[in-house]
Amino acid sequence: MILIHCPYCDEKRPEIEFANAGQAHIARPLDPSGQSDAEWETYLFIRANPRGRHHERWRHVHGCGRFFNAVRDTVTDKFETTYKAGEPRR
Amino acid sequence: MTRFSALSLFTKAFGGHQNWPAQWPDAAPKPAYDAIIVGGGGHGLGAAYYLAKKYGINNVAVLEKGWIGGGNTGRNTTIIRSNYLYDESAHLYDHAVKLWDGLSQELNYNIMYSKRGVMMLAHNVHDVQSLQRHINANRLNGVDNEWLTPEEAKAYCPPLNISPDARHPVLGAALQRRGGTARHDSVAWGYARAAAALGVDIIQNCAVTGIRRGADGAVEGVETTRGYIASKRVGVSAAGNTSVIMQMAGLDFPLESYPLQALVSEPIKPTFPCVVMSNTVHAYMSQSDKGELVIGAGTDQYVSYSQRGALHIVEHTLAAICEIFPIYRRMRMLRTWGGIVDVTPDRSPILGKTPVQGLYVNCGWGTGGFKATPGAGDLLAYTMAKDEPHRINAPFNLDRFRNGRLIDEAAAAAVAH
Amino acid sequence: MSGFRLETGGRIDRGQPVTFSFDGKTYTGFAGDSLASALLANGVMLFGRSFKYHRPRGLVAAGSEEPNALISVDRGPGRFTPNLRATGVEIHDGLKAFSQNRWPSLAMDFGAINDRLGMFFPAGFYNKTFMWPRSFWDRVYEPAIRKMAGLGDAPTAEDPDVYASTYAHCDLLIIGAGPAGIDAALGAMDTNKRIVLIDEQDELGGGALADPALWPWLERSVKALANAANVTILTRTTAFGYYHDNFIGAVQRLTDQSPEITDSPREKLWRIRAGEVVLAQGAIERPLVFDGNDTPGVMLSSAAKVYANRYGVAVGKAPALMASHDSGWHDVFALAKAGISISAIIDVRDSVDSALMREADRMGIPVYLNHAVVGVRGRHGVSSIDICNSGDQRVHRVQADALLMAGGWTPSVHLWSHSKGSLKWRDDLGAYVPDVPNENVQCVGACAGDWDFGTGAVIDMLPTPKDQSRIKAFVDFQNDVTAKDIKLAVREGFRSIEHIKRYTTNGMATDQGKTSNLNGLQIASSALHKPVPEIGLTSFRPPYTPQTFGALAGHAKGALFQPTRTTNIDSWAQAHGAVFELVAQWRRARYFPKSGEDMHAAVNRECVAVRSSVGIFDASTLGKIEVVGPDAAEFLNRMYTNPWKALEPGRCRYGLLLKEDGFITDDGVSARLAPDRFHLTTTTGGAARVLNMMEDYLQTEWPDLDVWLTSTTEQYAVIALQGPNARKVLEPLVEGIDLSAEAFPHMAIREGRICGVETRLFRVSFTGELGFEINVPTAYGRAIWEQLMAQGAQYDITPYGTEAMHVLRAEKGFIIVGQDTDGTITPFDAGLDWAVGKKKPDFVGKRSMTRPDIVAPGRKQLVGLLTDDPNVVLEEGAQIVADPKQPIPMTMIGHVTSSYWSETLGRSIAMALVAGGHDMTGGTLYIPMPGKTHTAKVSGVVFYDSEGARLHV
Amino acid sequence: MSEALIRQEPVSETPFVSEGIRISLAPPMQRHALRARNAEDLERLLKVKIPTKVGTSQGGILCLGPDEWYLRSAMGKAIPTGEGLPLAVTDVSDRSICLIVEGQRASEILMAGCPLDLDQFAVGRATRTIYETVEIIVMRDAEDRFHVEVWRSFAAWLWMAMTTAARH
Repeated sequence: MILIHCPYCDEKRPEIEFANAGQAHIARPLDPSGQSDAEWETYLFIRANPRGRHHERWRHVHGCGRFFNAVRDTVTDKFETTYKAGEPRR
Repeated sequence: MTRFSALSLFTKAFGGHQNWPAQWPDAAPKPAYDAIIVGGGGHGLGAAYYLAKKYGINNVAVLEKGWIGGGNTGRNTTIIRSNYLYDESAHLYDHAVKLWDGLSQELNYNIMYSKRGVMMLAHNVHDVQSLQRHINANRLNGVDNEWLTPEEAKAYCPPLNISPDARHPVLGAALQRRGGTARHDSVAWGYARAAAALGVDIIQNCAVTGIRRGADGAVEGVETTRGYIASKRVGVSAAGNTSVIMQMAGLDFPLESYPLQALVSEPIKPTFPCVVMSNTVHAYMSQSDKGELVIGAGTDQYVSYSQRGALHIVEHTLAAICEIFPIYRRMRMLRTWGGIVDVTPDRSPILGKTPVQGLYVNCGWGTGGFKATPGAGDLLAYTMAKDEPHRINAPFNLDRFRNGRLIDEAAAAAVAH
Repeated sequence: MSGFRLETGGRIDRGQPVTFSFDGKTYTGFAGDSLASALLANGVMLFGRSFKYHRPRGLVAAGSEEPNALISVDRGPGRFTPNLRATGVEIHDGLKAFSQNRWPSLAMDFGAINDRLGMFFPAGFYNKTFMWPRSFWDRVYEPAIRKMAGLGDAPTAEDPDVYASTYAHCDLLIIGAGPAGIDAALGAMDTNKRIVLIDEQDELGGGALADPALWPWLERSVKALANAANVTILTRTTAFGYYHDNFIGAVQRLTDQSPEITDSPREKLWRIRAGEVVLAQGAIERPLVFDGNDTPGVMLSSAAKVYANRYGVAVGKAPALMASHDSGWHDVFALAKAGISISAIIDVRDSVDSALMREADRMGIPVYLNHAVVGVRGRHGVSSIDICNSGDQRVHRVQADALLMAGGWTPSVHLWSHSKGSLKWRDDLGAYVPDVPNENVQCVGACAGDWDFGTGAVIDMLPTPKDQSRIKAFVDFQNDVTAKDIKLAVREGFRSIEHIKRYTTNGMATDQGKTSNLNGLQIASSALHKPVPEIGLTSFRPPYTPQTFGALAGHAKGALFQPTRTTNIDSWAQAHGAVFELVAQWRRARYFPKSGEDMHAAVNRECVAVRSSVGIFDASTLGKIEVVGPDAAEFLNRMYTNPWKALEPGRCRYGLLLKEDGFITDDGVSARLAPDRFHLTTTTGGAARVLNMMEDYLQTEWPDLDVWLTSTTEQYAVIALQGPNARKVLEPLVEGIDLSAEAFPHMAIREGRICGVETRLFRVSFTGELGFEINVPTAYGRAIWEQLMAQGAQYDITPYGTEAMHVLRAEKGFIIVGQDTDGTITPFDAGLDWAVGKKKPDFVGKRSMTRPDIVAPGRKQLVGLLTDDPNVVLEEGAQIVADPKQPIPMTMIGHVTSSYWSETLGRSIAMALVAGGHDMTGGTLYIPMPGKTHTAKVSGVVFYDSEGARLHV
Repeated sequence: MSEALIRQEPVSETPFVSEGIRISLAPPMQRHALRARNAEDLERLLKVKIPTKVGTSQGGILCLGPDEWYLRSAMGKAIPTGEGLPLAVTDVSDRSICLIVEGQRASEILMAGCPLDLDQFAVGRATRTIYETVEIIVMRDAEDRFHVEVWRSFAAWLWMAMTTAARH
């Protein structure tokens, strides 16, 4: 059970308080109807799935309830950093 | 290839088993092949075998970054079944089940396919409806699957707890008698040996580091840790690592890779006659021929290539097993391990062509790839040989994520009201 | 020729005899004995039969690395435990232990025929045969293989014991309480750190327990630690797994050592988060590989020392030592001091430290350097050994009744490796030792390769003049893997150590290769002509030793397995004979049978009551979300398919929620309480998912909106009162709300009081009748329900369950998300076009509905089905075809989603998803079932009161 | 009339008492979920000081998240709804019950299923967390007393889980 630093609670908390919410920084297009099928597919389904440095979202669902972003190495499972939603990609 | 039989075992015994040849030669890469398979798991080795056996392409290399069968082939719970709901899935998995039958003889390698039956439990009214729908669809698709009452389920699998007071009582079960298990390592080794005998090079410790494409965009070959290897046909069958390989060709894929754990108990005398799965309780179990109870756990929730799962997943899995089979509470967990499963948005595989000419893919099998091994191998081989998908794998294309024609078995099991 | 109890010595309590049995025969030992030491003291050498060849086997070790001495313990009904190590079982009065994997008895085992035929069963033999005739695999070969395999018997009855679990936190966790671990604890004791010290044995000390010279130190140290407030000591506790971020799983054994059966937990799972971890797990001695090394009486020299010094048991009257390492010499010197006569020291090396030679000489022990054991005489025990001079190849016989092996040491790096710390190979030790840590952890003492046992030679197997293909020199004792199996694997092309492991099963037994992995590696290294580090190392994975399922499940047993959520009214339903069903985590009343009624009769009665008078239904499980803030309507407008901005306060609207992929995920009726306040409802199973989805959009995509979401599912008990008499029942109980049709129309909400309690009263209907849903604070749910029952008695008010609810809504063509939709259905497919705001530029899922396949013809669409035979109720999940005469596999064009007997209509009704179904009205479809194909006509989905006249009254 | 109606609670109103531990149902109280971007908006509405450090409590108000508070108050105290303001006040009085866990073994019993290090959880701290699979809010009321808020339908399970742990 990994420990995750919640940037809102500002402490490390156990994984079972959190829900992973998939890749980070995939913004919903402002005008979905203007998207081609391929663009929409990319938004919906295409994922980086990197081996290594990964931007992902977590929700501290059984804590402060906030969604936030993280950079984690998917080979070591170690977090590089976590930061609040809306902050620029790190 | 030395033919395996009781007789050969007998005669070689008198020579102290000194003159058994290598089951497959440890090949070094040649400069070029007619086809390359990236990934030496059961699927990839099977594809190489069928390319050589059925489609006449023998100048084939299988490139494996580690040791063959070392990925999900050697890390799964070996369940085989084909009682899927949608026609597309039922046809795909039943194609595999038909190939499983007789595979030992075809490969001259006992892969120990054991048709002991796979039973899926219903714990609530919604489960009953869902399994009935499966059974009805399977019947009209010619796939065996039958409904058992709780008492019939218990008769088929005596350790099952069918007390109505259980937290998740058993309301019935769907049984596919042709379902069962096979010996996972033997599948990889059997395909490797048979493929090698047909001229396929099995190249281990050879990681692909790049995909070279020509001016027209088509594949020309692959860069590896053992040098450049040319081929105009490259099939990628790399399970959890598919995204990484595809990015070498500039393709982003609708995949995410998660850790999946499994575990076995200490071996005991025969006690558990079939395979039992429960989606509601999240557990599945069988007993290996060695006597170990083989138990599948769930995936962890985050993308990871660490092959390392969390303790709480194991806790939940064993709590579930002990609820369904309370006689095993004193059994002991001997070994746990983790695999990396690649999961698509609709949890069905992608098997076919890619936007890059000459590049083919077989991925996205999630937690269920082992059962498809011969079928996936055959269909990848067909697709590579003909440069077009077989009608069975045609629906499992990449386009479905754009046009919306998803094949979502899990969604069909859906939510409760 | 066998072990015996020494006159003095050991840590056992000779004043406390203990009586126990093994295979039905009664023995006596002392408190403090393990089952292994007690049996050994009684002269028992034969402990079990091996896995494959059923060879007789005795003790190899004294600790948890023991590969051979696996036994079963029976503590009464449901308390049978197979595969325990005799070395780890503490004896107590009445202990009943049994040997395993033998028939009819341990001494005479028919399975031993496998040993005679062993030449036909090399590694991987099963891949090469049992293929003909083909049908024999399932019926003959496999059952036979399965019966031969396995070890102990399976338990057959439910375990009555309970298990406990807990989390724990500490600053310093020390795993292993030998001298190194104890020193680490003593060193940190005076800090303010919270320290946990755990050890798998029943007392602290580890290796010191076999070294009487250290006992005074040990006693002082243990006392000091026990008195330190900041130190928690856990004995009989195995740290079995090292997980991410210094999270360690450990299991503490609590009751098995006690003769009494109590209801206290048998074992306890500790889930420990540590700031820093010190691993002091010691090292395990390696056996030597030679012909006959599995004969009972051949064991590790360190184990013989443990038996002598800790338990006061001699492993033989005249044991000999076969060494490649100095440590064995020290061990037999200790045995000699304990009064055991050593028959010989044989060492494969041609020279050793002169101090060792002098000491052997002083003790009068014959020494054979540059010699190796090449044969062991005796089947169920050692009678003599043959040794061979490696120089002149001369063999001669040495009399000995036990043979001790000293093959060097393997640091226990298991947990270190679980934590993903790296390892480095040390040629001088012939072993891997910890290198770079991956967590805040350090290894100390022998598990770091730091020991004072002396030095040794690193060898793969002992030299022998015999034909190596003809001898049985075991590497993995339990799995019967011999050196030649490993060589065969290499010959057959298995070159990776992982392949060799899997092909031979070396290291895959219940001891997890603690004594076999390194020998296997050395042999593979020789066979492949490659240094060990180039072959690699199989990965270590939890658990360190096998752990009980029950312990890992912890408290999660029976009712504690998973919560069953119940409503405030559930106790009333229970008291009134309801039959329940489980929906998501909830328990819901399915129907309320009167005496003699089956489900069918009860549901018919309940339905008729609702249509003709009034019924009452517990709808509390519906999810509820309060959406509050100036942008509440804007937010809902973006989430749901329908328009929300124009909804007047006091009015309700049916909401349809899609996922971004365009498929229906949830629905529910929601009410606007105020311009900035909505009361949403969701499906029972969808409550948490919908809230999470809404939070996701709100926090991530639209953080600028001033709106907040609060789950109110459990704030309100919800009672649905449905039927033509609903208003009459309600009216006398309600204050402050005008219930008249004009003042309170269908799809409206009013706030007021019922029986004096605040209520949010919805006028809504999931039945098609005049209906109300009464929301009251949950604690009053049952009380209000009872008031309504009393008030409704004059109308014969009828409680109904989920089954009648399903029928009633189906008669009206209302869908149930998850039953009539399945995650692949769009609003258009479901015939809910009217619920999609055509003018809205965007909402969640809108864009996906224009994807090519979604607009293509032939999608499955929701229709009604009326069977030609009105008495036939189709099976839910039945498949539909256009042409019943086609061969299998048939082309299926749809399936039945909902199907019921409608007592109201006097016939069956069904809903179905059918390809192109919206254009098929009036057409005939076929439903092939076993034995009969049913026919049905396609209809609309509304079967009853299609004008809605009954609603608006 | 509501005085005449019986409130039905999901757990026993008789405390569980064992060595070093007492677990009891707190009397009914009002609970409100408070949400706002700015704590000042709530302070203006409620006329009380609002704690702003996540995980702390003050005057019966728990700061559960950066924009989320949990107000516990005596029955009958009027709480304004803040209609029209950029904030949200939602009555959740009956959503939860509160178990009072007190005694020397209080943190030990809670940590049987809660993965937080409650020995290091200062008096006055409060947070949402989890007990095995069930969400709870835990507040340290005193050195040896915790308040545990749990949704009603999970309360019976939590009661059983904690009393079982206490018996062990």
